[in-house]
Amino acid sequence: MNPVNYLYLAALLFTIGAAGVLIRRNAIVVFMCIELMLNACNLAFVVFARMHGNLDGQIIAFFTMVVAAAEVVVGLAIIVSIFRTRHTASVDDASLMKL
Amino acid sequence: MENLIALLVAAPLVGAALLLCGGKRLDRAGHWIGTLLAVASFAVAAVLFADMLGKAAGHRALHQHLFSWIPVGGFRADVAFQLDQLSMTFVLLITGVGSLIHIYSIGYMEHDERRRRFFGYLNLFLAAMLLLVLADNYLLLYVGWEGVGLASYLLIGFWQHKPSAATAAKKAFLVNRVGDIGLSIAIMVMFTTFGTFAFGPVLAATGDTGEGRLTAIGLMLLLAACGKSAQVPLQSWLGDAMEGPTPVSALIHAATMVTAGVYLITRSGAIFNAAPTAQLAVVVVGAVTLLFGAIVGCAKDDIKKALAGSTMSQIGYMILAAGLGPIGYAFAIMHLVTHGFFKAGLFLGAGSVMHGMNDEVDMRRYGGLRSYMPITFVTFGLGYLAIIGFPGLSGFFSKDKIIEAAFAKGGAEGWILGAAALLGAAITAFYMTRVMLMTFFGEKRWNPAEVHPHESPKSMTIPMIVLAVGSVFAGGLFSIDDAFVTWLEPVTSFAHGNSPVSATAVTAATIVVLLAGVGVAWLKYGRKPVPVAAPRGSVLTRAARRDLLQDDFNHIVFVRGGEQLTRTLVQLDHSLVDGAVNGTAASMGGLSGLLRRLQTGFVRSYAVQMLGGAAVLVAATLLMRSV
Amino acid sequence: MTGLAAAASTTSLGEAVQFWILGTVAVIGALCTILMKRAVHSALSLAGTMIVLAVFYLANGAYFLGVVQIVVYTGAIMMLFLFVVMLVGVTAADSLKETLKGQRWLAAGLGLGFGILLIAGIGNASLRHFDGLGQANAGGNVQGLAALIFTKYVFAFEATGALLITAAVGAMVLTHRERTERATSQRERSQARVRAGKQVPPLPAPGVYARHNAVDIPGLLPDGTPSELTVNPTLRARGQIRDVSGEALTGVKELERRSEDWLERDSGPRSSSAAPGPAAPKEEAKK
Amino acid sequence: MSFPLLTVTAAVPAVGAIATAALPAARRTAAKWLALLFSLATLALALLIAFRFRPGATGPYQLTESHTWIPDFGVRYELGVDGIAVALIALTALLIPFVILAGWHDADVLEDTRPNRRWRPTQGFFALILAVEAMVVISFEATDVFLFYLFFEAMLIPMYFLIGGFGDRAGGHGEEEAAAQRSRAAVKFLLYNLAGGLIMLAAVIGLYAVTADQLGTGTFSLQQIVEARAAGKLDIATGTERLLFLGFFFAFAVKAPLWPLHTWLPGAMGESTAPVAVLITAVVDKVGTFAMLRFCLQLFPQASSWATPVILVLALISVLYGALLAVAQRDIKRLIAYASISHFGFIVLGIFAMTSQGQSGATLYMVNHGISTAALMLVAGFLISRRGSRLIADYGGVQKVAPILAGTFLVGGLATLSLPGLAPFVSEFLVLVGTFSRYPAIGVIATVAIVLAALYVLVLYQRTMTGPVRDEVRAMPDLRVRELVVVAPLIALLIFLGVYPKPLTDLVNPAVGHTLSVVDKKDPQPAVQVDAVPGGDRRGPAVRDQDVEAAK
Repeated sequence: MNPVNYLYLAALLFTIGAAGVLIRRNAIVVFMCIELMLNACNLAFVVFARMHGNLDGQIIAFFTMVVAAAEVVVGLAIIVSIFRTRHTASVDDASLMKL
Repeated sequence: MENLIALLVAAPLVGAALLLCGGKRLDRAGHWIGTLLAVASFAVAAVLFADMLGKAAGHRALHQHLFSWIPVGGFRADVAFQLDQLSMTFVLLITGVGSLIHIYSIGYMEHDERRRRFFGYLNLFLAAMLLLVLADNYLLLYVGWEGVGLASYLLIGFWQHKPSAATAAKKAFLVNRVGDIGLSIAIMVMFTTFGTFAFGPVLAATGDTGEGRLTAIGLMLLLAACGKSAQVPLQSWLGDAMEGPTPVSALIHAATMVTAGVYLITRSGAIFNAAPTAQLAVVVVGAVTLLFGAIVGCAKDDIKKALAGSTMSQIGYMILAAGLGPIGYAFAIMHLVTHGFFKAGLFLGAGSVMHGMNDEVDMRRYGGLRSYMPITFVTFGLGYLAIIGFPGLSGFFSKDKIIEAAFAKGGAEGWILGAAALLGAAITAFYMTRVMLMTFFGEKRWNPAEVHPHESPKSMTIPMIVLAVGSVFAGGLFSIDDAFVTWLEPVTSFAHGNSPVSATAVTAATIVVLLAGVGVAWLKYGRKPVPVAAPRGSVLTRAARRDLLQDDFNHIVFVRGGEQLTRTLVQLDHSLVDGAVNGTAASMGGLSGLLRRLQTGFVRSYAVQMLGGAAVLVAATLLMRSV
Repeated sequence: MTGLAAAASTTSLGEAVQFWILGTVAVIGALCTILMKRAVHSALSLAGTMIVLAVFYLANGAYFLGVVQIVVYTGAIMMLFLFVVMLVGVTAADSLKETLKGQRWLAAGLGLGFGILLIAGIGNASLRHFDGLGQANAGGNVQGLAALIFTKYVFAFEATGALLITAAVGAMVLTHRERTERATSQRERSQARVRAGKQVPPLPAPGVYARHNAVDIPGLLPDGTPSELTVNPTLRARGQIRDVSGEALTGVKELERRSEDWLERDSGPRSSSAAPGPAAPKEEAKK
Repeated sequence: MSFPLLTVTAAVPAVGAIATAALPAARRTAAKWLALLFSLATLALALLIAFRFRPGATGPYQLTESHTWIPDFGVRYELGVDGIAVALIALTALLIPFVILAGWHDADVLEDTRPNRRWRPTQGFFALILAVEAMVVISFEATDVFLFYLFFEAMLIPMYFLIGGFGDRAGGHGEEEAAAQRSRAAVKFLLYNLAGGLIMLAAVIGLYAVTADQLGTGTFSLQQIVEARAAGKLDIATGTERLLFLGFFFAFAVKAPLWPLHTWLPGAMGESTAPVAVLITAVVDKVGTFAMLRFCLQLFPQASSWATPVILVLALISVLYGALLAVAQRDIKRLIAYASISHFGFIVLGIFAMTSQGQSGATLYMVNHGISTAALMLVAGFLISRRGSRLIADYGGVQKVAPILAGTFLVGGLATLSLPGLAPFVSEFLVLVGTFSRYPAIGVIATVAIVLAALYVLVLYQRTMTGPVRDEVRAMPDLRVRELVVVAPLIALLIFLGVYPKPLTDLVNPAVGHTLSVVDKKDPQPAVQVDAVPGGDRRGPAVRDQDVEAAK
């Protein structure tokens, strides 16, 4: 088979993740979906690295992971503090943007 | 010598400033200050007059240039005075009669707590009127012209708590403003035509100018004159102006201000001479007005209104004469002066009568007053004889000359105008006799319990006597070998009209119609008693009581129409002009209201929008690459 | 080793088989992530997907990343998720009932369209030829990465370091609650209670007539309705209140009826008022 | 370089604004006096400018200052004044002290409101007034289009707060309703002017683009552009020039305001307090007409003369329209507002008549209208504050109880109807003559307005002041000393400038001449050449001489 299928897979995962972000209301799950999307991208990068025969793609994937880690830490912290104050983890309840 | 000219204007101006800004502390001395300054101005006038008489006829004109007023490009207006024989005549009349009326007012206004302000206004009027006749260019004349308008506005509305007075004042000012349009447009045309509007150059340059422009100027000046001198069709304000205190009516609305139109036309003689069309318009206006005023005068029962009507018609005579050109100017001015005397006298007499009758003005409630106020009766009587043109009194000389000149216009016009003038004389005789009879003769129609007729104080009678003397002898003096005409000739240029009918014939005719008028009046009011309640009267009478319906016409056409117009305009402004703006605003609001729906505040709906945007971008890139 | 990801535009059969099997697993895992009702299950299935991805990394010659994926991602980050889920409430399931109008359809439609677009993009991109990481990984994958990171990407690397520090501090700041005011003593609290006037005595204990006694069972009011007051607020917040079993209520009603007969009273209102009892906790859990 | 007089003149009120705003809430009276002090200082500086200014000197602008500001866009900090600017700066600096004095109690804290440390309306009111003054002054001085635009727009901010924040307590329907109407008026004012400003901004950028395209380096400097155009280096394509002209003119027409863009004025003037209304109509709006004269005409001569007919008709419409609507108003302030619309029509008429009389007249008109409207509006404000109502129908017979108030009101009114002897007459007649000499028909029609003016003024006076005394006004006090101090100087000035406007005309004429030369227009010559035309001031003595020798 042609390694390009990996890319199709990545696209598929990415789309699923995106749909999850849109559908789920639990902030944590939404977060997981974002992670899923990031991973999909990483897969794509790795495959591109293999395609071009240099490691830059892997480097990018690596950085993505690092940043993702940081982002998860902060994001989860935010979720926790929100939960503390509002006793809910639903993103719909944090709808103060409109007022 | 010429430096004195400014003094003429300055004296009353200072008086006005003092009295109007002086405040209450001047209340007790105010009227004396005012009178003093008026008399002072008269004294200066007398000095200048004596000096002028000392000079040769050709070189009597004095000129004083004070300062350059509005210098812009080719537009140069100066504050400069010019005192020639014409101005001199007016100055003497104004300051003389003015001083007398100041004195008269001291008594007349004695019980008015705002007497100080009254004298302030009187002084203001004197200053403005003198400015008017002394100005050496039309723009400065315009200033005086409006100034007298303002003074008359203030004085007509002096008793402001009376709504009628306030309305009358407003009306007078507005109608005058209509006339002012004429004056200002005339000045504009002059500026564009000659590049200047000073008397000297303009009148000198009329020769080499297209007649069209001159006609335009002439007609516009005539419009101005109509406004100021209450000529048809702008005469309607004069009757109401009688709301003002009687001295005001005597000074402003009989002797001086209303004759400013005559001055204007005479002053601009050169223009009119070169524009026959305009001249024709002038005579027509004059003739119509003299009849109009006379007819109105016949119907009024209010003594002042009757006199106002007569003023109108007498000024009609003057305008007519002025419209006749060089053959008439001198006589116009002459009649103006004599009229100044006797009409002022008549008004003061009327004032004296009202003073004695608790300010009753309805002649039907007078009667048999001659024994109660003899001096008033005599002076009023002399004035009466003068105005109807009783042979030997001033009115006779001046009016007779005008009728002559009217015939001398020649051709059909001459006959028509002459006839009109004669008819006018007859009617004048009629209504003045009516006034005389209803006031001083016949039985008492007033209730002795309420009113106690009495002679007025010295301060009022003396001016009346002086004026009576004037109205007896002035005409005669002027006519001694045409002294007056020769005096004015250098300014107004005099030409002997060749009348189709001989002077004696005209005089005879005048006397005949005069007697006829008096006779009719005696039959109607002298022989049988006058009813206190006014009879219904003929259609003409009823129309004349309403100023020949001219007021109603104005009301319907201008007042109603104007209100309608403004109301609709307000509607349009709100709905159309402003509506467009508000409509735009509203539509914007609606649009944003729609867009607002997108902002649900839910993160996930924003996320959907983001994904949509991303999808669009991807699609776009793909399309780009495929293209 | 280098056989994997050799310079070829086709892969070995083994890799193909592996791809098809594990790929399916990954997709299923992803779907489970977004479809599972409870957060824990989503987390677990996501972890599965990530492990599969790790394998794919290895298969694509990214040995280092594969390991990191397992260690860091699956090992650390997902565990972090699980902790938070635990913190927020394991059993706190959010109903999949959509509240936003048309959101689900929009999401599905857009997701589908987006996916199709992506796939189409990949499809008509010329990605036929693969160089493979043969010589790139010649000196060893980790060494290669290190060379790049510490030379070409050193600044980015430093920046990410700073980012990580900041993130750690930020997380602490966000989650750490500063005790601004002195802890109120018991005396003060009692005084405050008295001052407030409502609920002066201590809160009622949970448990119903000692039938079965547990902290998550609300005590019953005399009329048989369970009182929320009796359950620990935290449990209430998580909705982990076990509802009073039906027969207990019926028993209580029985008791009351008998006592009322004995006292000759009618029990119309009470029985009706007892009805909402079981429903109450559920609603509380919704919030 | 020499002492930056212009900058300082603009800076003093700005500093004053900051200082006044900084005062603590308790020091209300101090704030008032401080503001008054600064405004007087500005007045002194303005007079200094007027004295330092040499009307005859060569070059259009004097006391110039020029520094590079944003070199990348060729924006320079360029100041300079010509006669017109000097006159208007003097007017502004003159009016502000009176505005402050007249508004002495307008921003006082209501008795019933609870004390609040942060809430400082008084300081805000006077600070905003000074801020407006500073911006107006600098936009009169700016000879750099961008600089001008900046302050032309910035002016809106303080004005917005002045209109929306401070109303006279004469709403009629209670304070709530009044406040609502106020803010509506303020928003309308803001949006209207912003719209104009944005269109102008587009035109400004367009101008920059054109200059950058043709001169190599883009510039906003008015003088550079004019000179380049004169030298033939810059010649804007007809279409472009017209578009740019319209962009500028629209903004100025909104500000002026010209029919049909006038509808914001009555609201703004009606709802705001009298001093603020004076600020709007007598000071801020003048920037619009001034800018027409300085920027529209000088930057786009051809386009100006292309648009002249339309603009003249619009001006004529607003002359008559404003007067007619004024006649129909029931609210004193709105009446004055519509009267102002009519007067602004005259100003625009004079500017675009393109004759020296017209433009000098227009400039004089700006000054005189400022003074006369200030007099009338402030007295009206005193009247309204006494009775607590803006409706004409609520008054009557005031003249009997408060004669001085009535007298000053009448004088203000007479000035508004431009009675000869008072300042506005000079300017109005000049405008009329200037218009007539090139466009007779328009001149004649415009003359009708003098009757309408008399109508609305006299009707107003009659309804409010004369007639039987109404009970509501029976206890009305006459003008207080502070109010007299405000009104008397204005009236004195009206009379002085009416009798002896020469200083003003001497100041203005050269500037107008320069403008006309830029626009390349000449006064139409009279049909008949009269030998004695060269002026009274020379003819007078001549005649006198000949008389003297005649007398010998």
